[in-house]
Amino acid sequence: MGERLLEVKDLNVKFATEDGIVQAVDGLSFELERGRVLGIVGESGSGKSVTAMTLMGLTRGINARFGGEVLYKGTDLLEVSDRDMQNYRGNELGMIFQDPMTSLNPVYRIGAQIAEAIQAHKKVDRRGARARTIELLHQVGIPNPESRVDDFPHQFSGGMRQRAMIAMALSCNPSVLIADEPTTALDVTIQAQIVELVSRLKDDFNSAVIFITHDLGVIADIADEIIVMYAGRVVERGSKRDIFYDPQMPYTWGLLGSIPRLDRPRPERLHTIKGSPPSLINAPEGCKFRPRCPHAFDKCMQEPGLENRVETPGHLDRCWLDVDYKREHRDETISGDSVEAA
Amino acid sequence: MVAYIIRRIFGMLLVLLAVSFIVYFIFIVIPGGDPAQRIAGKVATQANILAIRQKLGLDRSFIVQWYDLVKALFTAKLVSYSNQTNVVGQIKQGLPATFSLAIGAGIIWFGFGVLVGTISAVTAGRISDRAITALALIGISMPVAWLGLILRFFLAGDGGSGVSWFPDGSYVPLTSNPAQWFYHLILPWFTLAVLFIGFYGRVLRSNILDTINEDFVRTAKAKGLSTHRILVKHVLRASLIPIVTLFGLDFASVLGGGAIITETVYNLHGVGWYAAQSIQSEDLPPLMGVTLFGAMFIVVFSLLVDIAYAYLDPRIRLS
Amino acid sequence: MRSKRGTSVAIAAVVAAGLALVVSACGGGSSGGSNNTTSAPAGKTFPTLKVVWGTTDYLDPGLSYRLASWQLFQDVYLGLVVKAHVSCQTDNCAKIEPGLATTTGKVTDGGKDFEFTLRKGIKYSNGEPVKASDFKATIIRDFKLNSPGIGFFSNIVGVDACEANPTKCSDISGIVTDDTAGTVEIKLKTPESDFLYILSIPFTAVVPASTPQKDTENPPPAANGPYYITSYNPSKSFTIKRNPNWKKNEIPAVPNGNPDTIQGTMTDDQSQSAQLVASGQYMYNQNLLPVDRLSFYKQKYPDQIKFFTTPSTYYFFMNTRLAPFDNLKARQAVNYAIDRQQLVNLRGGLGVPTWNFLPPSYPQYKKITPTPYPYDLQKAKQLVQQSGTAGQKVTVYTISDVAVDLSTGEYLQSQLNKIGWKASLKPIAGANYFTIVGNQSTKAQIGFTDWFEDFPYPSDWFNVLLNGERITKVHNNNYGNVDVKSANKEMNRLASLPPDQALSASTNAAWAKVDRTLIVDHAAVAPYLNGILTSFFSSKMNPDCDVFTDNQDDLAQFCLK
Amino acid sequence: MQAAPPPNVFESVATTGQEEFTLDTAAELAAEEGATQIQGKSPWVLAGRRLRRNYVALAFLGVFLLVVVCCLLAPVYVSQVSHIPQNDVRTGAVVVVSGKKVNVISQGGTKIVNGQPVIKFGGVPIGSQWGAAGGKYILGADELGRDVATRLLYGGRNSLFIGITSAAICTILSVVLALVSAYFGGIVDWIISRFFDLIWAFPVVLLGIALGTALSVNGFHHGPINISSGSLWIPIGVISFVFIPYIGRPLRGQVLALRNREFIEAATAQGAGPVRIMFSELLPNVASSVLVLFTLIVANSILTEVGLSFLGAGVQLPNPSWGTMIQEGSRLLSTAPQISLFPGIAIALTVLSLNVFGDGLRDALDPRAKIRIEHG
Repeated sequence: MGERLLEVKDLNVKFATEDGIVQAVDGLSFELERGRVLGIVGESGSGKSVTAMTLMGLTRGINARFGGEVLYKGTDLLEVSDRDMQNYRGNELGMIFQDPMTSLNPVYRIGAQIAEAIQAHKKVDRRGARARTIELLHQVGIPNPESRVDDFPHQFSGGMRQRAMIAMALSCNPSVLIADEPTTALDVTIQAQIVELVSRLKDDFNSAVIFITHDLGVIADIADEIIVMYAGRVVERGSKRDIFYDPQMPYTWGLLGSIPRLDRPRPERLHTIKGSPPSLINAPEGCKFRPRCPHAFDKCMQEPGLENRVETPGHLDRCWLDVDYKREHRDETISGDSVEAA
Repeated sequence: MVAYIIRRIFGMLLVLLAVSFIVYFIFIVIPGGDPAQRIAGKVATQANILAIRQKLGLDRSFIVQWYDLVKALFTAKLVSYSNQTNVVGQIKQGLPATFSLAIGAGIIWFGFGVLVGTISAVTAGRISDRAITALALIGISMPVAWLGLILRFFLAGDGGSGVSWFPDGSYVPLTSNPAQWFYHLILPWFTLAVLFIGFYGRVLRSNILDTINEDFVRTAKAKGLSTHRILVKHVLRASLIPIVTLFGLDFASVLGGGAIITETVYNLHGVGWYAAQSIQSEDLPPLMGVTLFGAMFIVVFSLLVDIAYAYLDPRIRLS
Repeated sequence: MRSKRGTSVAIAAVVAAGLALVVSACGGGSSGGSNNTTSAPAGKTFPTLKVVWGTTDYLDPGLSYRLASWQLFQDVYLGLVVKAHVSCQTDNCAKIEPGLATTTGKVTDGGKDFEFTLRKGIKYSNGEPVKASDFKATIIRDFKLNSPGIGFFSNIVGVDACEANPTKCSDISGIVTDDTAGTVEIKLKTPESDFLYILSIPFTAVVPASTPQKDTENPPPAANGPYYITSYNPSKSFTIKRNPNWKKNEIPAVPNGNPDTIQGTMTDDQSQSAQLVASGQYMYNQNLLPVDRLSFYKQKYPDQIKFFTTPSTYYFFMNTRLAPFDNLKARQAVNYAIDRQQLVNLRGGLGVPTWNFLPPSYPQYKKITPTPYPYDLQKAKQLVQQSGTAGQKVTVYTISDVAVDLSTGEYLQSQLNKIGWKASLKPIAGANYFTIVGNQSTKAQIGFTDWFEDFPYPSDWFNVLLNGERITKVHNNNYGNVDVKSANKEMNRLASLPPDQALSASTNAAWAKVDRTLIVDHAAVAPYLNGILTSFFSSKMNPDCDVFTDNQDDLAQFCLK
Repeated sequence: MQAAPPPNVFESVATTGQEEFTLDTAAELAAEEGATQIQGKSPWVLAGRRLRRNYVALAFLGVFLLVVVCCLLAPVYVSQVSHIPQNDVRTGAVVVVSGKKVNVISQGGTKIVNGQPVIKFGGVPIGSQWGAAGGKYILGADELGRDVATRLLYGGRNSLFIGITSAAICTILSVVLALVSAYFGGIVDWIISRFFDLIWAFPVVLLGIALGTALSVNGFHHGPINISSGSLWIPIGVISFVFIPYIGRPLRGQVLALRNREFIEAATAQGAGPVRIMFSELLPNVASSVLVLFTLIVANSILTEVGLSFLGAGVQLPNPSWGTMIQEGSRLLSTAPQISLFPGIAIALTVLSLNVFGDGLRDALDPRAKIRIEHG
């Protein structure tokens, strides 16, 4: 177990909007040690991006309310003033964003934007920062970085831009790298390269990674531990092995069912979860997934707690169904609806 | 890039020729403005009116007259009908006043415009934003002529209000007395700049508010840059680009003697004032000269603005 | 000469005041130079006189027809005879005095032959001597320049060829000069009462024969007077210095002058020029004071402002060839419909109401009593009804860029509407106004006009403005096309008298009768006021030195406190 | 927001053994779900809702309408209150001000005392009476004794009429030009764009004055158009001509962007002619920009009319306009400031309310502020 970098205890985030109070994150807790990768999975609106942004202190505003603690190397980032937060951002916590096309300033050269980050935290002169930038670009696999460093963003392809973003995020070798759906906007072949790059750099920079995505397949091999979020809550948490081979939450089965698998017979149609994510303002009663859960029954009217209901201690879920019933019925969802028409 | 510029210059010459044609056409419409009669003076006989008309070449065809006029203008030999003074010479005499007014006012309205726009954007929604927006709107709604008169009445000379912090219009050459030059131009600068400060402020404010929501600003924050640095290096840089184009064109029109009313109200004997004079007496040559002078600035600056735009925003290729 | 006074602050005026230089003959002109002239006491010289001046058309004596230039020329360009530089506010207006010539001329052949002999040793500012042939060269130069003044030479023998083709003019047989003897002889076709005056205006001021025959302004031609113009920047500034070749008291009628140099800055903005003098930067303001600030300035600088009535008449012309003003009753109605005191108020009080056409300062002026057309709207309305022209359309012409003249036009239009006509206003830019109104094809019915004398003799008024035989198709000065046969005959008779009869008591009475008949019997025009000018001095100047000859101050005689 | 659906709705579908999941079942499914049907709100309705909430914009719209109504009621004001027609010169008139007889124009006078004129300064019009003179000269008199308040209202009629009409004509002209040039493209687009550049290259005020002065001498008599020299249509023609590029260029840009969108190709595929496409397809999409640009151009053309009249190239005297009144009053600023002050205030108020309302309209119609005003 590496040094404990980040400890989030019962984090919840509320936003006051015209239509009412939105409970974006409700009681999220997890720990992150150096060298480990934490995957956070969930549909859009599940609060995963809000979590990432809150860690970086980017969701602060007059209409935001925060609860719980975010201990980073002992200090609670929620209490840190915005001015001091600037020393953490980029230096201690690096972040990559979803859409590389718009995340870089179009009128600045790539090298300048990366060097800017370096000079913001390190006492380095321009020439030193430029050398470091070229080295970083080389590390993230950008061909002949000496000349490409002076290109503008629109001269880079999508994948290359994401690599530049990664270089920027890691430029001050932060302890924690937060990747907010870094692959969603890229096509599949590039996605794999980016994931592989993140994992390799994690080891090179000896940092921890929080990898946020809505696609379980992306973090199948990189993540050590996975959290599944739904409607702002953690509905299942466990090691990669637990989630992939012993999922306890019908929602997780749905997610697993929607991944095209090579190691299984090709289903006629991938499983789709009916309906759409619930509103965070007047959320459904009891288990938030109840309206869309095929196995819902009357007990689901009260919200189940996040508890360890299976043999392996670290594996928690939030579902009343009997564990055996679950192990028996989950395959029809996970392996797709080839068996009978939906 | 060079090919582009050459093509644009060719376009410019075309526009200038067309402008000179239109000015000439407008003034053929005036009846009774026959300059020959006016020059002939009180006891002119029919004979010498014809002689003058010949001397000025007014009896030849429309096209030939226009061609002569434009050729004379470009060879700086064009002479005004009413008082035989050289048009290009008079325009040159007006340059110091017009340039001082334009450059001074330009600096003020660009500077304050950016300042006002940034403040009201950064403090969006709060009192300062509302106050600045209100002032900006009032600034835009002021008729320049009236504003000039009121300022001159309340603040200048012994306009009657007893208060005389500023001199009562007129231009003092920079070379002869820089302090007086500055002192005499404060009011005209302000009068001219008020309209633009308000306008630029509001355009910049809406640009900044758009840019602040862009993703790359969030990236900049995530990099741990200070808010000040983000505002200046990223937000302002991106949102100032449209302002540059606006400024280019407005500054060109004022430099070309466009601030006719300000120059007339404050009696700055600049190019604009000279234009107003020549229009009053329906004197075609000076008007042709001043209009082309103004149009030249506008077309040249619109080219400069396009080049600046391409330089500022690398995404734009000069086709 | 028409006036185009400096206008309001809002629209910088087109051109400065166009007042004529007055040359009046009081008493016999033939005797040798009488020496009761009171030029300014010597020993009052001072280095620089800084003046604020109205802009002008030209600074070439052969071309300019504006007061702003003529007021400078009086101390720079001298003719054979000159106007005495004496104050003439009472009735003995400025007299004709010998200038370059030794006398005011030997008049023979019944007033048709004038002979002058030049003074010896007079030099121009460029060193050339003044020769007799320079006079003839000057007149020919005027023709070559197409000068507005060539109309004055129409009575000289042998001038027809030049009038027909001015630019090709080479010789005038009526003028004979002899350089060795220094004599100039001028033969006239008919006797002319005002010819001596014509010889004293800038058009006939002698310039060197070598002066280029085109508009020479920077610098203007060499001068033979006490001063010469060293530089001129059109509509901006001018500098005048003492003429190095001027010998003291060489010409008694012309003062040697107090200031060594005269620095002039030119602007038409009345309030700005008043400002410059009030603040002491400049010492004399030639522009009018802004009308609305008059009481302010009078009360703040009581002893620095002087007012002078001028020989000028503001009147409305009425086109007697067009309805409704071909009808006498209609013209009388207009005279009743205008309140002359209100028209004076429009000018801030700078005017004296009048019902005569001739200005009061003339010996030929006799106030028409009882007042012919007292202000009476009811009577005016009756007359319009009786004239049978009620309801007709009438267009009032006025000058658009001189604020006071514009308001006067609006006043007349409103009054004509009140008494029964459908009046509309047609404002035209000052530069073109008199050309357009003077063109018969415009068919102008009624409109604003004013007249400042070229010289103080009734012929410059009646023969030019109200004589039926002088109506022309283009550039007509008789806007009303007034054509009263009896009056025409009388005017022509009185205008062609030899100089000695020109000012006799009987001639003066005859001119006064012409004035009366045209106004009372024919209501040919509707005169309403004589103009008043202001002279504003800075605190450093001593206003008592100011010599206001007929309608201008003599810069040479200014002096410090 | 979705109401919570009844439990086990999926089972009911699965068990009824229907073969195919077709569109009808989806609608039926939705109906059963009881989700409230989302009524389609047109952008205009949405804009209307946003505008209604913007009280400031509505308040200033009210101010503008108030000014327009007051100016339209000018004749009523004359008959009921001031009893002084707009061009009625009353230099000699006397008015009873709270009991005392007062000259409308202070009487001057000149006496000649031994050759020197002694002048009693006159010609100063009375200031604002605010009702002390019983409805007469509420805002004071001008140099010819005319009632400033009456002329302010009549002048307003002229200035507003010129401003609004010229803005309307200019908008119509430039919309047509923008549509034609963007739709047809090619040589048509080139010509119209060069036309825009040409007018754009002209110094606006100079062109306005030149045209205004040229036409004001004898009017415009060419072909069918026969405008007398004093009519308001000359400044209207001048101002609408001068502002065409201000609307034409941004609009052309927007229409170009829409030009090759799918729904246009679809319309052409259905055999729609160019006119139908331009006016029923393209125009509605830029209608919001047109409306916003219109309000801003009205404000600008009123200011330009004032400028032109100030320099004598707009409304011809004696008819009043806010511009001519400012110019007339400028000479008497120290003794009778009311002549220039009140028209100035009226203009500033009108143009301010137009600008604020235009702002509110733009925020309501186009919250993402797509329109860039290219040239101030």
